[in-house]
Amino acid sequence: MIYLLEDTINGILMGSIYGLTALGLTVIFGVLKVINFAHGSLLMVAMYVTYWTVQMSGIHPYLSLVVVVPVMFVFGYYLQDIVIKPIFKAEKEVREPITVIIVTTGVWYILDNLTLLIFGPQYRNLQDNALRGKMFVLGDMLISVPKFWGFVTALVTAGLLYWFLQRTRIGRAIRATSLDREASSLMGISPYKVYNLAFGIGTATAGVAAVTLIPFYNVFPTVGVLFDIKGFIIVVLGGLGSIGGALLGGIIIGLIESVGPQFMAATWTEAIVYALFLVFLFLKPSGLFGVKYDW
Amino acid sequence: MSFLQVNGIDVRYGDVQVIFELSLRVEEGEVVSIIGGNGAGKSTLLKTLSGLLEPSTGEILFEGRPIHGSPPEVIVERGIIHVPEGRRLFSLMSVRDNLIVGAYNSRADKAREETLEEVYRLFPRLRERESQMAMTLSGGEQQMVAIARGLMAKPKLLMLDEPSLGLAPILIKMIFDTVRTIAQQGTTVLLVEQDVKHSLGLSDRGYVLEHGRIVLEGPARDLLNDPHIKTAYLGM
Amino acid sequence: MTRRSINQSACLLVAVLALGLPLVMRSATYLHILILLYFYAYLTTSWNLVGGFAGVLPLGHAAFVGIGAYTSTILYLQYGVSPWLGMLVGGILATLVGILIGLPTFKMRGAYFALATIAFAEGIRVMIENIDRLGPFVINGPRGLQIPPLKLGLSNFMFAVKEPYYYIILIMLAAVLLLTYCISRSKLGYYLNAGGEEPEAAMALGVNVARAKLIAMAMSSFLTALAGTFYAQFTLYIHPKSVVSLDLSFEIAFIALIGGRGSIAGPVLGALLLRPVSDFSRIYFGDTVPGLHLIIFGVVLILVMLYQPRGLQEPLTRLYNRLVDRLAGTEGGEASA
Amino acid sequence: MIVALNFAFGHPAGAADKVVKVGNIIPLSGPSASVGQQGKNARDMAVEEINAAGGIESLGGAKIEMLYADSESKPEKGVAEAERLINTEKVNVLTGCWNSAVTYPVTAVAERYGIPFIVPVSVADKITEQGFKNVFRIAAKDSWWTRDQFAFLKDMQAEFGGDVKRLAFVYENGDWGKGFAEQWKKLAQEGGYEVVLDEPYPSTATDLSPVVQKIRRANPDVLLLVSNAADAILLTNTLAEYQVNLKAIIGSGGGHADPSFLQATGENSRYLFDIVEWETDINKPGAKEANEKYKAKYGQNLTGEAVDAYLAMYVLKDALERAGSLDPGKIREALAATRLDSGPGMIVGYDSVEFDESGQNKNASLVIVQVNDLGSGFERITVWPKGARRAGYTPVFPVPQK
Amino acid sequence: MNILEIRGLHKDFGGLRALNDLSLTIEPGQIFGLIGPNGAGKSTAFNCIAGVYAPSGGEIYFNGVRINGERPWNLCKRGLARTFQIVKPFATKSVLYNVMVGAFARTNSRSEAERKALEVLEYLHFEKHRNSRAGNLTIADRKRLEIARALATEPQLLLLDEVMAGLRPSEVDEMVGVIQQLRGRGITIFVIEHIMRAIMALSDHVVVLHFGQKIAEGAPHQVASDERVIKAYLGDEYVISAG
Ligand SMILES: Nc1ncnc2c1ncn2[C@@H]1O[C@H](COP(=O)(O)OP(=O)(O)OP(=O)(O)O)[C@@H](O)[C@H]1O
Ligand SMILES: Nc1ncnc2c1ncn2[C@@H]1O[C@H](COP(=O)(O)OP(=O)(O)OP(=O)(O)O)[C@@H](O)[C@H]1O
Ligand SMILES: [Mg+2]
Ligand SMILES: [Mg+2]
Repeated sequence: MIYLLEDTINGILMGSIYGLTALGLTVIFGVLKVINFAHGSLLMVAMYVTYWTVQMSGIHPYLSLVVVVPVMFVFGYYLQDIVIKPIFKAEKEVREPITVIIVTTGVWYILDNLTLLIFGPQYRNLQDNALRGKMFVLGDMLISVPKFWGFVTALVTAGLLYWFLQRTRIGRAIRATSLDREASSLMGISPYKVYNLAFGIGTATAGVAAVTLIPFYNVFPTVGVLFDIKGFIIVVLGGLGSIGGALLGGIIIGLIESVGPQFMAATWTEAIVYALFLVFLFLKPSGLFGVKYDW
Repeated sequence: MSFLQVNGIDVRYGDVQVIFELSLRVEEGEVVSIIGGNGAGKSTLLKTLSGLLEPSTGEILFEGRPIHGSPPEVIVERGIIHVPEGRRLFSLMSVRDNLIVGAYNSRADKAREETLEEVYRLFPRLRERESQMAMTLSGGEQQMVAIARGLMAKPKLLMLDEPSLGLAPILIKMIFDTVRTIAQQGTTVLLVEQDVKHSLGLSDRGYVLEHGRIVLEGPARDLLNDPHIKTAYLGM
Repeated sequence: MTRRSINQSACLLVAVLALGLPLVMRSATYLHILILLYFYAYLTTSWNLVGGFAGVLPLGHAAFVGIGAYTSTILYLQYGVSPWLGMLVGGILATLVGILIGLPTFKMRGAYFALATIAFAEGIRVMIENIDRLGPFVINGPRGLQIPPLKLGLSNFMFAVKEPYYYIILIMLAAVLLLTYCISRSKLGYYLNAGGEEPEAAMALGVNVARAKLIAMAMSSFLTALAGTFYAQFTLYIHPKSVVSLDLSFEIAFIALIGGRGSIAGPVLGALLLRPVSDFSRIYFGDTVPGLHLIIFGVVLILVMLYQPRGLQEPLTRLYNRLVDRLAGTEGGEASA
Repeated sequence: MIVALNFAFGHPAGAADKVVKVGNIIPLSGPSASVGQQGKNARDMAVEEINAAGGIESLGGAKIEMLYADSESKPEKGVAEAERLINTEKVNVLTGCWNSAVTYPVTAVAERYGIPFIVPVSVADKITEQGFKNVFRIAAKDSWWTRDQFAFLKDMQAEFGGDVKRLAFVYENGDWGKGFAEQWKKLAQEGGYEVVLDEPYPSTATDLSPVVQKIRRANPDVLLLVSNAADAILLTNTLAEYQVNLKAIIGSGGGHADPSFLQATGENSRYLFDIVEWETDINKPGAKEANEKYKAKYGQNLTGEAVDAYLAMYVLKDALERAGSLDPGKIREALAATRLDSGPGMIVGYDSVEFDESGQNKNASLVIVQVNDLGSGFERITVWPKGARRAGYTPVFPVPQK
Repeated sequence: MNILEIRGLHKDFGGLRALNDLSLTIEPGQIFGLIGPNGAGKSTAFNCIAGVYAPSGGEIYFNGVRINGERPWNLCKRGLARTFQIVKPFATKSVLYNVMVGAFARTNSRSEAERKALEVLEYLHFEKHRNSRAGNLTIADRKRLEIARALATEPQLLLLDEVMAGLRPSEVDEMVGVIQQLRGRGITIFVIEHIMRAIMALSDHVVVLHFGQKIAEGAPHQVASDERVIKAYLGDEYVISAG
């Protein structure tokens, strides 16, 4: 019983971090209507940025948010501006330009391999950071401190993002653009700037996710791929474009991964995740929080 | 120099030219109608004025300064607001949010709350529906939101593309009454309509567009009595 | 010369070139590269039946390659069934799976469908990796299956040299291209296009959209599985990470999009560009600067999409038509097919 | 178009009587890029040395020319590259491929063309058990690795006491891990151990705490691991976080031997045992120098994988000298008759390289190291076999409880 | 026998009752008009008949056969065709291609389908557009395309949802002529329209919907002078100008 509780807690904590890694994916899909296949690679880049920031300055990992978030925002902003925008310009009428999938995959290959070129294939992590290896001891239960802070960060980030999109002027402009690109430009909104912005925000949330991961995780050039497929499943489970859905989807996956192995081999939980994903899709094709007509 | 001055523009979609050497002008405070059969290029003209399309030749001056080649958002800042054909509401946003987005440009944003009050006074129905999702409104209500959203932008020049399309007769009348009210409050209006009787009825001047060219222009009253208009557009 | 005869002679020319190539080009390396090029063109053409005509984006076709490869290989290794027969069995099995997966997923649109197919294929990969035996069948989990190259010959689908493989895949490719051409001009082709673009309108016009898509999916998965057997016999080793990999699924879709999806020539054009880029950049840079060839591949993907979002097929078709016009000495005429 | 390509890319295979072309297929990008790079570095160092020392004398001082190809850890890429290296580049010898899944199909290609194929490391037993004539493996095969792990366990109990009964097997769910686990199960039964956990996990896992929880709750005495680098690091750190008390953790090389492993785990890897082919502190003439040279060149210590690659080049040189010909058949014959017991390559723990019928290096042996900090940071200290143990070091076994 | 008979049709969307106890009968060869304010439920009625929505209650008979819940493509095969108020062309394809999709409902042969499609286009004076990309047509032309596609399926009953919106009066008159000709060919027509000019000229019988309920029914002029219809739909001004 206590085991189950312990695993459940770990599943929720880790799952919310998964949700956080997928948050950017869902935001970008919500606005641009495209799946950003480079999201994992952006997470990887963010992890390198975090790693080097903390490594060189020796600050508390979470303080690096001050650097990582703006850096990643700018990176995402210009990535969209330079590489993806031309496609939207070329395919004005298409609502979900599939070609973007290819372009983002191209970006994925380039980023991963550039990183390999620059930093080599080594695995790195921050040995002496304030959170490494810390555990809350609750009776017989052990709960990871860095994961707990990741959980808190995920909730706060999702909350801020939701507030931003629902309540602010720019947030409304972003939502409007996501619904009708042309009409929003007639409101004086520059859709391409909004896309840049949304991409920047999505990338910045990958930055936040990187900061939560760094205290207990490794960095290496192909680390993004590990989170990529997971991210896809999470956003579909939760409903593409839904912020709460991403968190919930992440937590579901986290729970399966954490509780599942107590009943079967860990490798089978992967299969369970896929099976559950398909079952979910059949039952509710628009995801838990997805809006049916917003395809 | 007119308020809006269009000098000899050509507009094309890829290889297909749709507007040929078109010139027109709109004076401040006027209501000008553009009439023409379907496919004549009316919507294309409005899209060009609002920056969604770019003329291949010719120039468009607003308050004496060129706007052709500027993107829509810049033109909106200048004060030209286009209410497009087919309403184009933000379907999954509330009526209120639709209206607020209408006031996105910096001039309008400052006076957002007051404008919202004014618009609600003009369309009391919308205040009742303020938190309803735009896509669940009926056609007439959607058209109201579209016009109201245009007003939220504090237009100097309001361009309406077929506001009566697909509306019940009783609503058509209501929409034109509203346009009249807007014009009386001093907003310049450029109106594209199939319903010639109504639109010319409230306009000062009109242009007739056929196959991408202006074939007739003049005071609205004269046009209403023109024999060509009578047969082709009024069905008499 | 009439347009028709020009087209016919162009086809003939291509056919002669393709058939005669191995006689001129004796290098096994290039033959190998070419065989894989045809293999990908074949896969992509099969994919195109769903991904192109039906207007959805399946990203999990490697699952069918895997089903084909594993079925015929297991049957051959354990029961001595000729791979040719195994190929058919694999095809049928894949068809069933294709229909099974198509039934629910075709209700989805856009990104959901794409991601659902990814999950489905990954699910199959995880299964294969985790299962050592399934009932009487030895799958060998993550270790893959090796076919000992002992009994060479046509009936065993195994040859010491590459030429037979070349001609087999060439014939398969030609057949699937012809099939696609016929379908694109048939009622089914029209129904698929219509259903892909505006399902509601299509239904009102008498199109049973789901059924049309299912038929396409059945054909596509069947044809794809055949290529799986070909691959197994060609490399004599299959492994879940090579025949059911996401990379393979992606590459198929990329070739289609780069070439121009929904068109008949698109998959071949896409393979003609992407395969050499991938192979030669790896050959020339893979050893000196690790990862550079993948960077090059990524850059090519991006550039093609930026400059030809509808794929290479569009400008090339235009060019070809102009050429034909020039030769035929007429102007204008019909355009799109 | 193909003709044009042929013209542009096809190097005319000139009469290369002055060079020996060696094709090397290794993972230079993708998830195993780290090991691939080590293999490349070590090969390059050996070949530089050989060429600088006058090349292959019996071939009139012919130089060795290295051709590398990236497999990206993908079987189909490996096969395509093998085809190219053999047919177009006309290599005389092939080496590679580290990933067993790539090595398998490539052995078939080499066999088909009769090109000698030296496999420095790829541990799956099966590679040399296909009845092929052209495959020569330098490293030990997995049944030897596991055998030695169990022998080590027994010796340690004999030497230091500490009653080991309960074993846990945790391994990556691939070719490699499964191969080891199968052998372990047999050995555990023979040795009368109780297996309390037999857990494969996906190498791509992003959270290994569920697996660690399982280990913790199974409460084994000794944990045996097969891991790639990312998961080895993650597992080691997570085991420490959850304060799992074990008498010993024994790795199987690979991820645990990765040069970044010690840096990325630090204190958490203290007392970890790992089985490897070679260690820097080995008591063999030339080993220290070779390592220093390597470290100066590439900034890392030599690893078992790297040394096998390094040795492979000297095995090749030796065979070439004896073959005195570039004919693959002759080279194969020479390789089969190898009895290399001296020279710069022989920095390994055993006395000579000799291949058995199947092409397996029969003398390949393994050592077991323990990670500890003796004052100059964490390092890997050879502890087994006892004869090879670093002078003055007493292994910590069983590991003190936390 | 009636070609279409609806008895007590209901349709609910969540809490919203879009159709409330609607009954009507259409005889073969009739042109039957359906009018009502925006949001009255007219398109919903069409969608129920054409099998897009399953009715929440009531019965629909087509040629005496109950067709509740029958799928759209089967209804099409039975001879029921419809157009969409919000047009849905196959935008990337040519006009001819669009119409051929409809024609395939009655044939498996491509040449036969092409022949029939061209015939329909000619009939609608639309053949000059046959190679245009459907996505580039103006709204009015797209509505014409909707009719062409529907006609190509050789229907007995044709449901037209606001096909004249956006046409100028002379074009409306032209379209009225076309529709009358269709009736001449034996096709029964059920039409939704806001343009009273067309409704008055075309319909034999008109039903007026308001909030999903039938508020009036009868001959066009009879309906147009109905107090409730004027109040809910036409507005006071209409009476004057219609006079
Ligand atoms: N996106 C487009 N691409 C190509 N041609 C177009 C496009 N949009 C419109 N056209 C063509 O341009 C011409 C003018 O269209 P426009 O929409 O401006 O007409 P309109 O006068 O507004 O007609 P309507 O009354 O039907 O709205 C038409 O012939 C139409 O086919
Ligand atoms: N799919 C749906 N989900 C929810 N509500 C719907 C749906 N379809 C229609 N409605 C609602 O049902 C009511 C009737 O809509 P309908 O489209 O039938 O009106 P209509 O009479 O055709 O109006 P118009 O003349 O504007 O086309 C409206 O209030 C509409 O918002
Ligand atoms: Mg228009
Ligand atoms: Mg309607």
